[in-house]
Amino acid sequence: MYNGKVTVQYRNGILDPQAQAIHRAVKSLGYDSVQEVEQRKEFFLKLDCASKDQANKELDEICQKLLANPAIEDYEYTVEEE
Amino acid sequence: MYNGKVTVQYRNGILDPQAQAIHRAVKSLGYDSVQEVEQRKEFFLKLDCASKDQANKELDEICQKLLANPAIEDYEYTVEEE
Amino acid sequence: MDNVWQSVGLTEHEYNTICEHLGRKPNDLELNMYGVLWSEHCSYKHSKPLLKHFPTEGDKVVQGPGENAGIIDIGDNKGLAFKIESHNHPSAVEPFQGAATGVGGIVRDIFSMGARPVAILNSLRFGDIKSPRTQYLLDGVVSGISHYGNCLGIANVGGEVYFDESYQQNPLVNAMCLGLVDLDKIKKGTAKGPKNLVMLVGASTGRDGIAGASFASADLEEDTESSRPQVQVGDPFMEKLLLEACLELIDNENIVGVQDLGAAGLTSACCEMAERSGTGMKINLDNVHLREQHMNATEIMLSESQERMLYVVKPEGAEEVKRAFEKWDLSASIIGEVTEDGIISMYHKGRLEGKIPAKSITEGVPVRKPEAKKPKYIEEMPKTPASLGELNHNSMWTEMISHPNVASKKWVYQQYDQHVGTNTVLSPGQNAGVFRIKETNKGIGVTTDCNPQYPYLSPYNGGMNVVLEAYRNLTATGITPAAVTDCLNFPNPEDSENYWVYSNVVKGMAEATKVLDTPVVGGNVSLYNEGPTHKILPTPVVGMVGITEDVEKTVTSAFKGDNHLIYLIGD
Amino acid sequence: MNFGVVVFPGSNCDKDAQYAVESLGHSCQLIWHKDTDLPKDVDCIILPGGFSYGDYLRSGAIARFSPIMEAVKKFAEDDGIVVGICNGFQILVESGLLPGALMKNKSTKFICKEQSLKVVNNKTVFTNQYQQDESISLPIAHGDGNYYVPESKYEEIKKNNQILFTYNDNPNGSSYGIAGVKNEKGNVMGMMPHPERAVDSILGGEDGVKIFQSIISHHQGRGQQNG
Ligand SMILES: Nc1ncnc2c1ncn2[C@@H]1O[C@H](COP(=O)(O)OP(=O)(O)O)[C@@H](O)[C@H]1O
Repeated sequence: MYNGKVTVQYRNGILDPQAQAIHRAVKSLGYDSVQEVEQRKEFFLKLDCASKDQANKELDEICQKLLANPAIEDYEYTVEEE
Repeated sequence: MYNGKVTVQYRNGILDPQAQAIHRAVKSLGYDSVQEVEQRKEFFLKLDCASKDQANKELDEICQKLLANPAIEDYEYTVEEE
Repeated sequence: MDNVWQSVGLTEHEYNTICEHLGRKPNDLELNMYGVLWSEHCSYKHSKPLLKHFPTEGDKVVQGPGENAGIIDIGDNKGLAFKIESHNHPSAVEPFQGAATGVGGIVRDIFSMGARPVAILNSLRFGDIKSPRTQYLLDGVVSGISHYGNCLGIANVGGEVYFDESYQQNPLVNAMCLGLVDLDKIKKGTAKGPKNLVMLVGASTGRDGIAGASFASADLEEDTESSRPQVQVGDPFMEKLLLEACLELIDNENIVGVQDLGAAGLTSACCEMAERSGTGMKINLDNVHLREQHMNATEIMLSESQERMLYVVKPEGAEEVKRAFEKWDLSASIIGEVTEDGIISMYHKGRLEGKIPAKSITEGVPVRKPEAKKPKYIEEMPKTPASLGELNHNSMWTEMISHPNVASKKWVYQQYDQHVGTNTVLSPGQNAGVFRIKETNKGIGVTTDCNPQYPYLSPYNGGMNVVLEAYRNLTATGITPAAVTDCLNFPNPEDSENYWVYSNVVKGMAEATKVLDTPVVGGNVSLYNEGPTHKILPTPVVGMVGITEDVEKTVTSAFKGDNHLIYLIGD
Repeated sequence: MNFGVVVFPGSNCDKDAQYAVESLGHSCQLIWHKDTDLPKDVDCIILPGGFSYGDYLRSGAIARFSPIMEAVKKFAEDDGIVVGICNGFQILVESGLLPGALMKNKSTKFICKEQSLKVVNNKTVFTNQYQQDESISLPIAHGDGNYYVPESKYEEIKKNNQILFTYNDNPNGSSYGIAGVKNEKGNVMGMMPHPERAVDSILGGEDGVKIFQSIISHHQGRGQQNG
């Protein structure tokens, strides 16, 4: 069994409306110290693959096809044997 | 300046319909090897605080008040000096 | 907790009654089932005698109180199913999910009757608008309603938002849903015919909301983190699939009965269905599709996981029904069968875990009739109004129209899809919501109303007034009022002053609905709405529906042009 | 003319789209997302509004893998007319049939209101019944309607006249106020506003009718050319 971890975040230069809204909310709560807010998504997948290479390959495909939208997002992933 | 990193995830046993939907989608794409899907959010905040303690304190408050929903989510955070 | 009965929120007398019914002491599973079913939320033990005052019959009434929703006949073989329900305590703990699952619950009530949901409304009460807690609750509640209702694709056609200190610790979230059904296709929550199969459909069962009904039947305490049920997370997508699948099965003759799973989950669905038909059920809990491992019988029977329905199906049609759900990617598990013995027996891992007569659980509850005492504040109220002194009309005017209770609520309803379904003729912002019925000229009008000041100041007259206001809202748009559903939100009824107010408000509402010939065909009771220091004003929300034969003739409230005359009508 | 509306799990404007084209006198069939072939005789496919797959992960991200989408892509390659409304637009950008991406509204809130729009290009399959630069009003109802294109792409779609509608006062933060676009070839279009909700005066407006009439008129013209 392999544990895959994927992180997906907006590409540089794309304004993330949700992160901006959080930043505004943090400020309105009085935390003026906060200069920047970013967020990203993490996915954890358990893969029952024959080899680590296979798990890497499948995970990369899943990221490309589904988990990230290449028009606006970048992704990274790691695979570890359980 | 301090870099705060927060991770927020659903508590154990709480239904995560989104993770379920992603899991089903992955399967329907033919990736039968995938046994489990979980997701969580990460936030990155830059805090302009006088001390690390102060940054820790503010970040903890922000997590409780805003970033995490204590009724259904757990959070963790770390603070590093930049 | 010193006594077993207290641990599940019952009195010693109630516990003894249970022992009599069973002829023995209940085991843990049974006691917990009684605890939720005999909670106020499920049993109406404080309210039954009062609800008898309401008129429930009329020419148009097809289904009165007692089923998942009331139904009136609107002509052309069509019925209008509608009901209002509260989700107050869950929304106080987790506003987004609490409000969202409130919408989910009321919508299931409607489509479980075989009706296609076409409109929703919501009636909301919060404390001081300036307090951060109110803003947090308000934002969460509105987002939750928006999230769930929009995803289902049911148009929001109206509602209310009202602010008053008394709701500071205990906000109110009431949701109403209306649906259309062919009169010959109404489904009911019955479990007729021994050997018929019991099928659980929809979401898997987790440990969500265990004991939620008891939680709704106690005062909100300051910090009840540990005693709080696990918050239920709603999945509107799952509900949408369930809705479509259920309506696709409307003509299937193998379906005997349908019931949604709400408060007290499988426990109340099994008992109510069996009780209505004088039957029992043999349930095998091993067949319930679970989300979490190692759940015991009590947890499975009490879980309030959302987006689930219970079907009773003829054995020969079971496969076909299952396939219909599978088309929509829904799980359907056969979890038992109907029996003749009138007993709900539950098996888990090959063991008989509990046995309860279906009747005792819904009918056996001893009615509570607390003492009623006229409140001191009413006794002490001055008989003549205080003098207002010199009035500055300009500032009075500005103050009034900028008061949060009077100002536009567009910032709320703009977050709700008001037009999906392409039927909405009058959308939020008008006196009442109106939607057309395609293929006819007819329209349905609906409003929810309650200005709690009136029932507070004069319970009987105020109760009448709430009904009258709803009536005026409908007539002002050109709709003929037809029937009512109500949500009685009150504080703890065991307090004799509260109970006096509660009973007088209900009597006033009953009188008004009788005189106006708008029978009450369904509703919901939510008592114990108070926090450590604040209790809510009496808030009997009225949801009134009506009909117009020509929807083109409905009118909006805006001034339409220069030189038009303005009339003031009435006393 | 024959329309087909795809029903995804979670679609909720499918019947509205059907009702709209039928009320204009044309036939329309609903197409189940698990089908692999389109009905033989359809002339225009509509991907309707709603919350396909609950909008989980990203709006449209899961629906684009529905079995029927292969056939829809093929239909588009063969010059078939494809319209995505709201969630349908999101599905089209996720499947790469249209440029750009749709993100959460700038306010992060769902917005339902009447919205004033400008017809930026009236020489298309979808807009030929409008006047150039005409101001029209259509309902919007979306949480993820914030259209994103990077500047370089914007220059490209602008040069190709692919922008069909822009918002008169940008309600959701969309790049360059874009409310609707078509593909380069001109047979696939997506828009966030709901024309199918604006075909009946009793519901408040009829400005959506011309979109359907444009498609119909184009189709009839094409029929005449062919034969
Ligand atoms: N929570 C809400 N959801 C939907 N519509 C609402 C809501 N609150 C208020 N509205 C709408 O705003 C309008 C004004 O509400 P309200 O001030 O309660 O009116 P009135 O007291 O005249 O009935 C009504 O059309 C009502 O339907």
